[in-house]
Order: sequence, then C-alpha cells, then structure tokens
Amino acid sequence: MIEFSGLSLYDAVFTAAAGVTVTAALGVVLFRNIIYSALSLVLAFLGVAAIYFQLNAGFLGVIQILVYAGAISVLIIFAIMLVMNRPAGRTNLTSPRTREVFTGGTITAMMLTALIAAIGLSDWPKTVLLKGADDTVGMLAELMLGDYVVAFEAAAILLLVAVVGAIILAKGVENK
Amino acid sequence: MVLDTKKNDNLNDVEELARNNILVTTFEKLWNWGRSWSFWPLNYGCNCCPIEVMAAGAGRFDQARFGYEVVRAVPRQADLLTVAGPITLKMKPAIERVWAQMPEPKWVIAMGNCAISGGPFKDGYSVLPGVDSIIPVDVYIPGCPVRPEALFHGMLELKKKVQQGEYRRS
Amino acid sequence: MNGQGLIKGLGITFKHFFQKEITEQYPDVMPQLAPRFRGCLQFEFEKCIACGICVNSCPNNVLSFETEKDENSKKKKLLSYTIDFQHCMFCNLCAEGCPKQCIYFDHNFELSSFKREDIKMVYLRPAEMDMREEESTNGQEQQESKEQKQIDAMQKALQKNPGKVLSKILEQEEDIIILSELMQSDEKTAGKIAELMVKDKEKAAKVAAGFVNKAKKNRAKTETAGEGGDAND
Amino acid sequence: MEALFVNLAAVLSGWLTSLGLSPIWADTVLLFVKWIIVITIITLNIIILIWLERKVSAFFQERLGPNRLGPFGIFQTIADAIKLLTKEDIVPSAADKLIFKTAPMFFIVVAVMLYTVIPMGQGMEVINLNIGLLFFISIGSLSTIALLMAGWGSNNKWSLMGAVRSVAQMVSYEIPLAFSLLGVVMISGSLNLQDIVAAQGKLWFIILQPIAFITYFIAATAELNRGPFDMPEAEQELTGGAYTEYTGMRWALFFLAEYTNLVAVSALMATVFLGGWQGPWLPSWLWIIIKTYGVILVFFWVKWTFPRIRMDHLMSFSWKVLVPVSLGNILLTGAGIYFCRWMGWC
Repeated sequence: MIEFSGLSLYDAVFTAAAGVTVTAALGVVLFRNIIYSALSLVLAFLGVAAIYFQLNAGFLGVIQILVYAGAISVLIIFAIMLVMNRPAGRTNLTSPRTREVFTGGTITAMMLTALIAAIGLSDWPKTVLLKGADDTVGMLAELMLGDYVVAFEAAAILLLVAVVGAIILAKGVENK
Repeated sequence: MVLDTKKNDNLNDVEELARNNILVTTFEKLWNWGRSWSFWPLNYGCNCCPIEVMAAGAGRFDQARFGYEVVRAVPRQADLLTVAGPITLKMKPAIERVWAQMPEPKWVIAMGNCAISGGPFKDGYSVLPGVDSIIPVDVYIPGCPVRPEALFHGMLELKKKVQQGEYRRS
Repeated sequence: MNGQGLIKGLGITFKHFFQKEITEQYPDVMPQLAPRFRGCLQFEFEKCIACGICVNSCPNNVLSFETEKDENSKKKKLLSYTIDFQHCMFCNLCAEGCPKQCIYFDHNFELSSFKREDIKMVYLRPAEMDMREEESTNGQEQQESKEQKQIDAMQKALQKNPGKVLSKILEQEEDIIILSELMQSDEKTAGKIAELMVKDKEKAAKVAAGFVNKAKKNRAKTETAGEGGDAND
Repeated sequence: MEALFVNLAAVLSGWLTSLGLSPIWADTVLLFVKWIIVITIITLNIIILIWLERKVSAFFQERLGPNRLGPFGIFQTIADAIKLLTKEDIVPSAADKLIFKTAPMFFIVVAVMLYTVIPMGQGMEVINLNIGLLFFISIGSLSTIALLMAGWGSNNKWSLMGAVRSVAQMVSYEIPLAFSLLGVVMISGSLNLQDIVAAQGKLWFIILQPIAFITYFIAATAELNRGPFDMPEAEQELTGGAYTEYTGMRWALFFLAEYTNLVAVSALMATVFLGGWQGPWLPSWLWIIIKTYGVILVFFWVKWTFPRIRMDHLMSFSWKVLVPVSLGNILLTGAGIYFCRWMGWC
C-alpha cells in the first residue's frame, strides 16, 4: 500500500464518494417525485459501494452493487411504477404533520444515538488489515461457510420461507 | 469573401454569405453525404405496394445495398416516410401525426398511384387526392404497384436531391 | 428430442451463408423484364385516328384528347392527347382496344419525379403533320407512300411491342417469344415480316412459322451438340 | 509484438514519473489513458461490428448487404453515424426531462465500465481486480436501471412496457448467468479473470463445463436483449420498446451501448470458457480479439436464425429450465471436484 499524507488522492476520492452518498441520501428524503427518490437511492448505494471498494472490501462493494443497486432498487422502482396511479410530481411526502415529524424525529434520534454509541464504544483496530487483503473473498468464505455456517444456513432458510410465504400470499391457497 | 454589391436585398446578402462560408458549406456537404446514404424508412401502406416494399428488402432486390434497409417501426428514428397506399380520411390524422413525430431533416416518398393521387379510388368519398394534400412530398413514384427497382430509382433520385442540398427544412 | 429443431435451423442458415447471393444489382445491371411487362404508357401521335376507344375503355379516366373537324376533308383532326398517368392502374385496356396500336406500354419503369405535375404527359400536334398532309397530291404516289408508311409503322410496332403484334400471326406464346428474339438479333427478318404482314397476312403467318421451326431446329441441334460435348469430356 | 501494449504503458508511465509526478498520480493518469484507449477502440470496433452484422445478416439471407459506400460498403456505418449526429434532438414535452436525458448516458457508462476487468492480453487490463468476474456481473446488472429510466422517463406506453419487460427479463436471467459462471469459479478457485485464464492453460473450460457454457450463452443472449430474446424492443409489438421516444444521437448511444455490451459479454465468454488470450503463434491480444469475434459471430448466427419467442415462454424458460440446470451444474461440478480429489488427479 502507498502511504498518504495531507489531502491525498485517497482523501479526495473518499470525499467525492461520501459527498455523493450523502447528497443522494438527502435526495431520497427530499425529492417530491418518488421515482427521483428511488433513483437517488440507487446513487446512494453506488456511493456506499465506492466506499467499500476504498476500504479494500471489494467483495462487499460488488455485492452491494449487485444486490442493492442492481436488484432491490430495481424491484422498488418496478413496484412504484406498477402501483402508481397519480402524477409523479406529488408522490412523496410534501408537508408532514407535526405528529409525524415528532415520531420520526424521535426514532431517528434514538437510532443515531445508538449508532454513535456503538461506534464510540467499539475497540476498532487502529491499522488497516493488510495481510492477505488480496484474498478477501477466501477469508469471507472461510468465515461464512466455516465458523458461522449455521447462521448462514439459517438466514438462507429464512429467505426461502419468506419467498414461499410471498408466493402463497400472492397466489392464494386452493382448498381441495 | 466577395459580396455582390449590386444586390441591396438583405436576404440575398445572407444567402450569399452562407454560400461563401467555406466551413459551414463543407460541413453541410458532409452532413448531406451522410444523410443521403442512410435513409431509414418508415413504411406506411395498404396492400400491393407494401408487398413490393417487402420484396425490395428481401434477397433478390436487397435494399441493404444502398444502406436503406434499417426499417424503423418508430417515427422518432426514421428519416423517410414511404407512403404506399391511399390515404383515407380515417388514416389522415395518423399520417399527419407520424410525420410530425419524425425528427428533421425528413423526407416523404409517395409510392404508387394511390399515394400520389388516390389512384383508382380517387372518386371515393373517403379517399384523399394524394398524400401531398396533407404533407409535402419529395419524390413521386408512379406505378401500380411500383416495381422494387422503381422504388430504388426513386430513392436514388432523392439521394441526388439531398446531396445537392435541395431540400426544405421546415 | 428438444433442441433438435434449433440445431436444424442453425444448419439451414449456415448452409445459406455460403450459397451464392441471388441479388440483382439494379442500377448497374438492368433487370430482365418479361416481354409483356407494362412500364410506361406511350403514345404515337401520328398514327392516332382519334376514334376515342381508348378514352371510353379506360376505367380511371386517365386518357383525354381534343379534336377539331377539318374543313376540307371533314375528318377529325387530333389536336392534343393527354395521359394523366397518376391515375393509371396499368390494366392495358386502352392498348388492347386501340385499332391502330398507337398507344402501348413500353419497358421503362424509372418514372419517379420530384413534382406531381411532371407525371402528367401531354402530346401536342406536331407541326410537320399538317405540312405533310398538304404535300400529298398524286393518288398513286399516295398509295405507295401509304404502304411504305404502314410498313414503317409496323416495323416500329414490332420493335416496341413484338409480343402483341406477332400474336396476330402466331398462336403459341412460345413461338412468339422465339420469333421476337430472332427479330431483335436480325433486322432483315424483321423487315421482311413487317412487309409481309402489311401486304398479305396468310403468307406472313406461313413465313413466320417457317422461321420459328428453323430456329427451333437450330436450338435443338446446339443443345444435342452441347450434350455430346459434355459426354466427350 | 507480444508485449507491445504493456511496453507502451511502461514507457508512458516512466515518462510521467520523469516529469515529476508522484507514482500514484502517474498511475491515475495512466488509468485515464487506458480508459480513453479502451473507449476509442470500443467505438471504432462497434462501427465495424454494425457493418459486420449488416453484412453477415445479408449473407444469411443470400443478399449482398451494404456494398455501395467504400469497399464492401465499409463506410456505411460512418454515414449512419453522421446522419444520427445531425438529426433533430427531440425531447417529448410530456417526458421527465432529467431522467430522459440521463438514461442513455448512464447506459453507456455502465456498458463501458464492463471493460475495466476484461483481460485483453497477457498483463493487459485496466484494473486487475481480484473479484473481476463478480464485478462484471454486478456492473452488468446496473444496465437494467438505465432501461427503466429510459422507459419511465419517456412517458410513453410502449417505452414503459418495454422497460417492464426488459427488467423482468434481465432480473430473471441474471440468476442463471451468475450460476453458470460459478462452476468455472469452483474449478479455477478464483474470481480473478487472469487466474481463470491461467487455469485454462491445459484445457479450456468449455470442455470441462459444457452445460455452463450453453446456459451462459442463452442467459447472455437474454441479458443483451438480442434476438431471439429481444422482447424489450420488439418492433412488431412495442414499436421500439424502451427506446421509442429517443431520436438521433441519444438513440445512437443506446445502440452503441448495446453493442458495447455485446462485445464485453463475448470477450468475457472467450476469457472464461475459451481460454482467454492463450493461444499459439500469435500475440495474446490478437487471440482475444479473434476469440471474441468468433463468439460475436455465433451471436449473429443465433439472432438471424431464430424468431422471437413469447414473453411468458421466455420467463418460464428461465425459471423452470435454466435455473435448475445451472444449479444442477454446480452440484455436478462440486461432485466432480470431490471425485477428482478422491482419485488423486488434482
């Protein structure tokens, strides 16, 4: 790895990616057109993926693009398009009432506090993990399919159950 | 740049300027060259002329030799509207709309006598006397139906016209 | 088995990929048109007798003409003839009805024009026609010149539309094609047949039949010779 | 010849450092130079490719194809490009202008990004990512969003219908696409494309993984929206699909991006299944070009042979045939690898 000092290229790239992410995230909330919100969600995902790439977590970044930007947001846009029956310009919340602002604000504040506490109280490694950084996929595979295989399979079964449940909800059960 | 001082008309001066402007005319020539070699047609028709249009695209006659084979189903991407059939009052708005949807520069070929004048149906109460009563036509190809070669002849005539830059821009 | 048809289809396109192209190169090579192909409608002003059959037989009112009554000979005089080609549907009724064969279809199909007015064809009375009528004096001469004129006209007609003219003396279409090909290559034969057709039709038919037979024999000979040559190879 | 481009890059890099640039900046500049070269090659390549497709399709139908402009009509595409550049640029008044204008750019950017990881020869790639294959798949999945943007932004029923179709098709075919590549990854034990090429030194993966090759080919055809799976722009039903409202250069960008995708997918196919840049006698970068063009010709062959199939058949084919087959292929490969290890062959 190359040592950086001052405002290096590394910082510049991080600033750009973080800026895009934050701006897009703000766009998700503030756009009045829900399609614009969904598309800026894609942009936010891509920004997060860029940050992952910069942290040498390439696998995570690629999965972020593949699953979130490529599949989930597409499904979100798809669902919006299929069910939207009024002009797109007034689909998002325009003037939330006081109660909603209060509820939302409280939840956000609680989440933010928890997050800051978690970040502050954790014992982070001070240096970037450089050894074996080229084989992040292998390390991840060993962890997921070795130490945490039960949790991994449980998550897979959970997803399967969800899929079956969705099919039953959509298609209904035939009584014989 | 030499301007004809005898002409006092401003419009003429502008035209003269445009004619003497080397850069613009050269680009114009290049553009006309490109345009004339790639008419992407949008075909309209009823029965017999379209069969010949299909034959023109198929193996024996092969429209692709001139590069005109990219038949678009979308007016937005077409350059040439081939009207091959009588225009009835019911189809008139459709033709007008398709013509309006095509991007400039655009051309129209009236193919076959029905499209030119209504042909044998000219006395019909619902048949218009030719396409040129609703949209401007660049090339008329008489025939009933038009041979594929005659269609090519019309397209090549249109090519000459475009290469000389003698076409309208609305 | 599933997928067999797909492979078969791929095989077919693969086969066609290497076959010879069937495309006709139109502007460079003109297409081979059938003898009776109807291209552009042609009119010969000098032969028209202004009988009006063509105008009456046209279903689309394509044709129209103007006449004037001649003071001296009390004959109808054709002043102009108009073919409004944009309504024509190439049915050939006018050419079939014409007793003088002065209206006929030629093989020209490149008719496209930039203006709609250009499609209409107007034939005006040529000035020489009036002058020639005044010149004609002597009966005998007139008779001879008339005959010569007829022969000339027949020759012209034979050149322009051989199939139609020859159908008067020959019955089978095959023979007509053979004879017209023969005449295109040999002007002398064409002249002879035209002369005979004006003077004596029966004789013309016989001579024509003779020519056709001869041509057929020649063809058969060359064919057998060709086959023999192949066998020798 | 072999190391021509690698040496060129080294010379450029050396020159840049001699100018006083720090190595990281020199690398960045070099990266941009590589990008520009890749984009130029792509554009030129596609001009030839479009001409080639017109010519090849003509030969399949016993026609001649373009033959008037230049030798064998080679300048035909240039005339088309000039025309498309000078066409009027229409943005429909009812369209969502921002999305309408962004969609083609997004599409082409995504398509060009695919070339980041493809090894174009020995040591010739823009970035040697250790997860190259996964990167390729994930970036490829982004083009769906561009189509969706085009379809929705046009505010046209055909466009929206085409976009909906393309999304349904691309989302379903991404699964067999990724699964069929997994077999290769299991054998080579790496997601790095250079490693995968190196693993094919003795035997190409098309021989070890024939089922994966076929499923990948079918899924890739569907991903590329090419015939017989060109449902998203089915001209007879949807006039132009998602591109209906696009004119001139915007439409040309879509067209360009589709061909860019085609070349990228073919190059990946050559890399993963056909031994990549390996080959005797010729330099490596020539081998990858030859192999890519071979795959592209097969794509052309398939497109000009088969008629378009129905949308519901397409979807059921993906979910009921391709996904189980590719999953079975993974199982088979795993069993094969275990068997191989048990026998002590590898």
